[in-house]
Amino acid sequence: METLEIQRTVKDYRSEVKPTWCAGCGDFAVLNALYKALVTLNVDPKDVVLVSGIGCSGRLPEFVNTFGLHVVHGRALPTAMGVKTANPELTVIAVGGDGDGFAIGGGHVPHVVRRNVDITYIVMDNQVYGLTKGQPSPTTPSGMAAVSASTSLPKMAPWGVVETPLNIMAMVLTYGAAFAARGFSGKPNELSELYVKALRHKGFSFVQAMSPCVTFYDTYHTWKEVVAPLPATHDPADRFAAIQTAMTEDVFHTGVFVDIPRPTLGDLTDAIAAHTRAESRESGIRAIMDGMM
Amino acid sequence: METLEIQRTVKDYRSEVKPTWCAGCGDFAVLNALYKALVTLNVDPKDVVLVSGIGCSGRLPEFVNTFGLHVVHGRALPTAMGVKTANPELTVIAVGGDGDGFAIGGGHVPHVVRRNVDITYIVMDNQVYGLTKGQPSPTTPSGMAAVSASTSLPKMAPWGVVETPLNIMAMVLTYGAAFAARGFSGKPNELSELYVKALRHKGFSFVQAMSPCVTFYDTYHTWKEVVAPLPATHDPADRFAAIQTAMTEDVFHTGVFVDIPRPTLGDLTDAIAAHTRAESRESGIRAIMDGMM
Amino acid sequence: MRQRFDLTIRVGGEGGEGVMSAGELAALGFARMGLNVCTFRTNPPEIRGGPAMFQFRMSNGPVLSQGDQADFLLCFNQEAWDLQGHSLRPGGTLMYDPAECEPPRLTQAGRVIALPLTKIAKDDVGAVRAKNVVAVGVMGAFAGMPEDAMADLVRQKWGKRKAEILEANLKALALGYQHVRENIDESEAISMPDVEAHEPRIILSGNEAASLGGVCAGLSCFFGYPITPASDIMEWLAKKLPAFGGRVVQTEDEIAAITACIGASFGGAKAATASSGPGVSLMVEALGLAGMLELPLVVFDAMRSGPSTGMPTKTEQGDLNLAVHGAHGDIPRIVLAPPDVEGCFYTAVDAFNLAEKYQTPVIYLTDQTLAHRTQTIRRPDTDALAIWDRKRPSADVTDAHSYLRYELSPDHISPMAIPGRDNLPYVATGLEHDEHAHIDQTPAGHTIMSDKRARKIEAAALEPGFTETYGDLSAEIGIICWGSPAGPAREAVDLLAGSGIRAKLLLVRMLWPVRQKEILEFLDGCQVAVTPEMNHSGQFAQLLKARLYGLTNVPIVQLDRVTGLPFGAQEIAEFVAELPGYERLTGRAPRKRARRFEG
Amino acid sequence: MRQRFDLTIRVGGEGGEGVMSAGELAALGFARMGLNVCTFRTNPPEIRGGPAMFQFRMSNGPVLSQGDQADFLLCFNQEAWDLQGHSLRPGGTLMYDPAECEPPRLTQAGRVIALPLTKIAKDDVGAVRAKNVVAVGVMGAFAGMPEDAMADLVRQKWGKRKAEILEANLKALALGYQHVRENIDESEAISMPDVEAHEPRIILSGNEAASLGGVCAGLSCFFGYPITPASDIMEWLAKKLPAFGGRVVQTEDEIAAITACIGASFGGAKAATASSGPGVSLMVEALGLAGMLELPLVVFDAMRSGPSTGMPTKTEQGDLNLAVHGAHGDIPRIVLAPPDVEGCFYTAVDAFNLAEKYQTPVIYLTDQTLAHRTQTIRRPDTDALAIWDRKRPSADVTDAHSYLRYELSPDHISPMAIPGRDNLPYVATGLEHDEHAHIDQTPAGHTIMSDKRARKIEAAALEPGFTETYGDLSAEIGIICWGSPAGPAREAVDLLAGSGIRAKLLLVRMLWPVRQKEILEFLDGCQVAVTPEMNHSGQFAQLLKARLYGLTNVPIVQLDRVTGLPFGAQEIAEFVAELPGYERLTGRAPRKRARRFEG
Ligand SMILES: Cc1ncc(C[n+]2csc(CCOP(=O)(O)OP(=O)(O)O)c2C)c(N)n1
Ligand SMILES: Cc1ncc(C[n+]2csc(CCOP(=O)(O)OP(=O)(O)O)c2C)c(N)n1
Ligand code: SF4
Ligand code: SF4
Ligand SMILES: [Mg+2]
Ligand SMILES: [Mg+2]
Repeated sequence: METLEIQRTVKDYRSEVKPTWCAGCGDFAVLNALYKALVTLNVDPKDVVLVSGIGCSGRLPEFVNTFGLHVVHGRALPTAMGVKTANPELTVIAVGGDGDGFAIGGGHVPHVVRRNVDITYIVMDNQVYGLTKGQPSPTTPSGMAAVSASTSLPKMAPWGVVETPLNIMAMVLTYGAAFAARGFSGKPNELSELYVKALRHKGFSFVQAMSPCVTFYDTYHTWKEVVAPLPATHDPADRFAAIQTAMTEDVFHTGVFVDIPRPTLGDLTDAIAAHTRAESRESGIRAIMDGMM
Repeated sequence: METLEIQRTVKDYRSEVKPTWCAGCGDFAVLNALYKALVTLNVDPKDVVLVSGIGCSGRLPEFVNTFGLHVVHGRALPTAMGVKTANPELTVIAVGGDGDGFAIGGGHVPHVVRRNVDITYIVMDNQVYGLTKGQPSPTTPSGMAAVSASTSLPKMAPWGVVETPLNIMAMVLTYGAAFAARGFSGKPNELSELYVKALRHKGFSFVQAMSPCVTFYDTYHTWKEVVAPLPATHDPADRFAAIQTAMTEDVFHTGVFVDIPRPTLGDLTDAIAAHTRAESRESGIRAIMDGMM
Repeated sequence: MRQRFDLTIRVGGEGGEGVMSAGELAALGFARMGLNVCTFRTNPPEIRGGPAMFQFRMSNGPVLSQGDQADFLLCFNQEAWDLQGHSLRPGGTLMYDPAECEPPRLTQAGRVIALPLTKIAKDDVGAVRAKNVVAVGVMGAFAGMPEDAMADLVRQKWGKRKAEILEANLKALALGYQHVRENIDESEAISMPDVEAHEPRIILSGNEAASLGGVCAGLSCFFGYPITPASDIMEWLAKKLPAFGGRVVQTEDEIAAITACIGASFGGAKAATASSGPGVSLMVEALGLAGMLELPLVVFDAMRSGPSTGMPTKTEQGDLNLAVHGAHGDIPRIVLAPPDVEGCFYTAVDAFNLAEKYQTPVIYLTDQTLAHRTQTIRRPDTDALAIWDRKRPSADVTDAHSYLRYELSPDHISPMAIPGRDNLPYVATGLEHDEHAHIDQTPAGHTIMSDKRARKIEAAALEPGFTETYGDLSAEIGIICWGSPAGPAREAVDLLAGSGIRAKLLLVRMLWPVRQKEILEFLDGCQVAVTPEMNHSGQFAQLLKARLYGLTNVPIVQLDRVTGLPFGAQEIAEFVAELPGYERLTGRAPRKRARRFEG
Repeated sequence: MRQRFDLTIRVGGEGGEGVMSAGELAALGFARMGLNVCTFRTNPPEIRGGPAMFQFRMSNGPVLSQGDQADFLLCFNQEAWDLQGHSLRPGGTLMYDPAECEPPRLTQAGRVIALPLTKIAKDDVGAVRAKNVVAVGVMGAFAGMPEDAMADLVRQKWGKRKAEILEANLKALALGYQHVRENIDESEAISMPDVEAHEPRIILSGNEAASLGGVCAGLSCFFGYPITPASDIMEWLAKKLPAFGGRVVQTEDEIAAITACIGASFGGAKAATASSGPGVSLMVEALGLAGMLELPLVVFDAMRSGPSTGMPTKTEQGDLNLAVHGAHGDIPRIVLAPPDVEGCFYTAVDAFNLAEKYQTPVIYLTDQTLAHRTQTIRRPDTDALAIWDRKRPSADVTDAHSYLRYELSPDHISPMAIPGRDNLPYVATGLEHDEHAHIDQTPAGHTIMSDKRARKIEAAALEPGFTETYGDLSAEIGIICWGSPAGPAREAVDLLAGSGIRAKLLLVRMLWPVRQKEILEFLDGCQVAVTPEMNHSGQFAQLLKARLYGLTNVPIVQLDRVTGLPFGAQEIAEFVAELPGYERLTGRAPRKRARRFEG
């Protein structure tokens, strides 16, 4: 992943396109942290593919000078798996919103996790549907808590959100994610460091980036109050403790929840390929047809 | 749900259609346990709707003399939610396979759970795709363990299953299921009792019915060895202990993992309706149009 | 005869500057004065910022389209002038804010007025954000709208917010009026027409009209997933439906939405969902199921520019193929499309009625222009609406064994038992089935049931009231259209008549099944038919050609267009007037024209 | 001239009794002898049990269809006779197992032979399950197939299983031969033709041919979700692709499968998925994305009876509308359909080639009959295949700023950079974009790019080799068909010629874009054209009518049929011979016939 010849700078990763997000949107910090992480890794832009679905967050790849693939709503993960399958040498990063990832796209998460596809998945969690102007998302707090702090949420939930929110960190941990971490737009340096760790991790890595939507559900100030690093005693090799923390925390813990490497989909299929490889295309095809006579 | 006038028997719930399953299929026991549970509840067949997707398991509603809705693959849960929304008085039971529920349908589970829709969901888990003749499912054990015990699995996974299976009990618990239990076709009485509990529970209830596919992945004998009741000390009010058990067990525990009631979607929307109800349809429509002038 | 008053005002600015709310407010004011109003907006793809445009047209006569050119153009900033300048009619009035915009040179404007909106808002109101309300004041004053009435509107809109905000906006409004009084010659103001007593009217958007139509038709279960430009249907219903005992659930995706509708319909409710192209694409597997199960349900599709994510805030009529042909196998369905906001209401009622009568999914194709256009319409007499309900088993069927859910009846419609209500349990299945709903995989079974489903839908083509003609019916030039192009097409017929070209219009509200009979009647005597559509391949024209092959030879000339903007009347009229090969009819030589793009 | 030998054998029994494997084994044996073989099967919807049928036809000439009627019918049980009895040609040979079946009375059979399969298997082999292999022995003996050769096949099939199983099956085979030798008059046996030296051939199923075609064309990433009758494509590839460095992933659903293909194609691989109607319905949103991104990929659709779950084990051609029109907006795509097993191979190669050349999704419509039919075909000369790859940026484009991913070139095809290989990063987006791939939501931008995408696909209609004619080209009766009806249609032309009716055939392998030019040429001189299709609405006929409107007036008569079974040659010939209104051409008065269902 790293080349030693030149040291790239943020300029090398910033595209010409000016972000279209609202001023103050948490996604700016997510983006800047990503530039920084890419600088740290010094990866060649031509070897990186950023994949996203639809949402404010989904616009991110446009702002980065790497290859990008901006697909339909909710399908960033299987698309990213496809890219990685085609070329395992690439650094593949999927990004998207809480709705994109855990509403319409929620069916893909467990499967990309259990296959341990070697990609990094950054969810920009603002607990709201930003792009469609502020409906509740799978992570919006229930009752009136969020609704009364928002101008848009009352449209869909005039009497409060009746659904219980999903705990996406606990879910991803239960699915068996090999690496999972949480950061916050308000702490961009830590976020960037988490990206670096996630990208260096071989296998599926998940980063929940708490990234407020200042326009429809501005949580900057409330979240600043409730963000705290994982306790120093937390052991990222202990999945079970991580789940417990995720399910019982009354603050948003940031840091690495788990880091438990296991063989990736690529490792396992490579092993199969090594075992069965034909001498040449031609001989392989000939052998198949010989078997059909 | 219960009417006192007459006591129905299994005959009242058995339809004319003879099950088309292979002889020895675990699904027979699932079906018989369901007949029995319905007898216990003595619910009027006209007030029950069984909803299923596609799979061997999905054929179940045909064999039951209640209303039934056999929809497309993976959509039993949102369909069942629709039925319940239309008429909250109905007893709505969704049934289906591990593939139907946790592969193609996996995106719906967390959301029907977090809404706490008052339906019962029975998953007939045979750890394989039965109807399509034996490919690996989301719950098939990885490596060669399952593959070498099956004639069909080697077709898709000649060198072993490379994916890690999902722990669907732990997942449903993490989503926040108000009620979750596990039974086994080999223990039909317990299974039936679990159904009764699930059906009596107000809110979303989940029953994982371990139900072997004798044709493509015959696990009857191996599972018989590894089934054990939940320890008597297990407290169904302790979600967290339940997750721990589900994630660490080396046997299949049967019994009630959690039973933690909370308000249902119906309760909450009824409350809203009570609060906002128009005097009459006509007056309601008039009021709306008056506001548009 | 009272004099025809017809005025179009366009406002351009930056998204987030309040262009839209200024426009809406002024439009509402004019509507309250008794004028007919029709609005038109283009949103930037960005959430905040990006070029936004709001236009409203008002008249004491009917208003059928957004208006081809603006009589007044108000530019909040330079970009607005650059993008919108073209839309000002020669001789029209241009206003611009000198703080944000260079004094435009080389303009077709009849007069140019510098309007110091920013300055007034900043210096006199003390809040630059209020400049849109200053603009409302200016428009009100210009149009001779009583200041009191306008102030009432401001109070209504901001009355529930903080007192300072309301105060600031009232002040801004007053300053707008004052500016006109002090700086602009009275003779230059617009003289508003006398408006005669009129039928009771309401003003609402296309999406509101569709939702209201649903409520009136008995919609009780709605499931949806947000998407532009359909989300406001769900949001509107989320507020209104509970009052009627109805329920709205925001689902995790569109597949959940439509399968929940299937469940709800099976459960006896009138169910609907709303989406746009991407979501409707996801629904087609389940749509096929609904067709197979013969379940009533309504899918509102507020079409936006495709393919794929395309141009989410722009209009298009590109989902017709999907609506008619999406999903595997031959599936019964009905596809309707409203032509204007009033049509949005009545077509919604029709959609639920037909869904119930024919026990079939109905797809309702509206488009972004209609969805977000506000328009004044006659207040519907909702008591007079006919509301239909599905056929149920007759009371003498009490034995589940003799109950035939999919009975082969003369009209191909079968009685549907409802769980909880009818003691006739049956299992509905997407597998091929017989009259009892039992699985039947035989050649005869599948053939008979396929026939049943297809014939049922053919009968819907004979339902009255789904086509309308306009213009001189002996004309040899026909225009056939559907959806929002209907308004401009009708105005185009008038424009053509004005220049001596005889043309007639057929407006079709039911697209599938194809209204073969009425279309053939209309084409009878035509030398040529033109089909204006906002898609790239002429999706409706292609359907027509398939269904008319061998039955007529009238040339069908497609006017396909995918600019993301609604048609203008002028544009359609010009296309017709310059049709190559029809000089005998048009009296004009066709001009070769480069494509023009205006936005 | 060597004598034409053409024999059809049908075997009916209970699913799980080994009907299919008996049939497959016998068919393979005959193929090895040098005969051309074509098989046909119907599976019960149940996993185990239910009525199963296997038929194989063999000839020393070409075999174009499954055969209309059976010369030999072998019934394992009573139900088989009840269901399959009709298929025996008058005078044919009926065999039945007296242990399971009443001696049939009132039969059209020329001779009836009681065959104690159960008895032999039970008493002499000691395993009732082996009765299917006894049957294979009987068939081999009847047909004069050397016993050794047959025993080799048995060894190949069961050699890897337990020794007892192999032994039992060899014994069963021998007993089958013995039974014929001892009980059946030699003169009654079939005399096999001399088979001349022939080109090298292979025997394989349609799905195998499609998969092999993919491998030859360079397919390297496959993603799929199981579904009947497509699953075996994925299963075959799961075994074979790793040897070529390719990868197969079974995804969680079809949406994941196709979006993974999109990712893989963007990443530079040739990617494909395979499904059937329900799965393809779920894919259309992403298919639109692939069209918008201009990415090559192939979707194999093995069609089964719809709509909805329909009849999963039966055949139909009901997904054409979906393939051509599914998804919102106007989307570029190419739709191909193979006519037979050989065509399955070459059409797969074409599919990948066209996908690459036109940078577009290609949908490959096969159907259940073709998918699971095994047929002998000439062994493809894979070295001679032309394999195409997508257009890439020319070497002199080194600056990402000047690289135009969606360059407006004369052939509307643009250079595609590949991550990791080309230092030309760009962002592909489903939003409308400009040549640079930057988001562009302007009227001009959307129009220009919509044109580009549409014109690119129009050009594909001129690719050579996608239509084929047969019969007397001066005939005034035309038959136009696609997919598996091609075989019986071609035989129908011969049958018609035999009864003095001149007809010609146009076989179309590319369904979209419509091959307007060739079709018009074919229709030139026709008085009528018949379109046999296995769907209910004549989906291809409707496409033709839409595209031919105004260009020709030849009546197009639809022969639409949804029995779930393939067409027979006789059936098509009769339909044509009895066309009402064309007595001058057919010399026959049309008969009014009730629909018949056989199966
Ligand atoms: C199939 C489909 N359904 C719905 C939409 C509309 N849509 C676009 S983004 C979005 C959700 C945005 O929320 P999130 O994923 O949380 O992203 P955010 O904007 O908050 O970053 C929705 C519903 C769509 N584009 N496609
Ligand atoms: C959209 C769609 N994709 C695929 C299929 C094919 N299919 C039918 S059942 C099934 C899986 C069956 O496995 P499971 O859900 O575990 O049920 P089981 O048969 O094991 O009871 C599949 C893939 C389908 N019917 N529809
Ligand atoms: S709407 Fe919210 S999430 Fe979207 S750009 Fe604005 S602040 Fe960010
Ligand atoms: S295939 Fe397996 S799951 Fe299906 S009916 Fe047979 S035993 Fe049961
Ligand atoms: Mg969000
Ligand atoms: Mg299963």
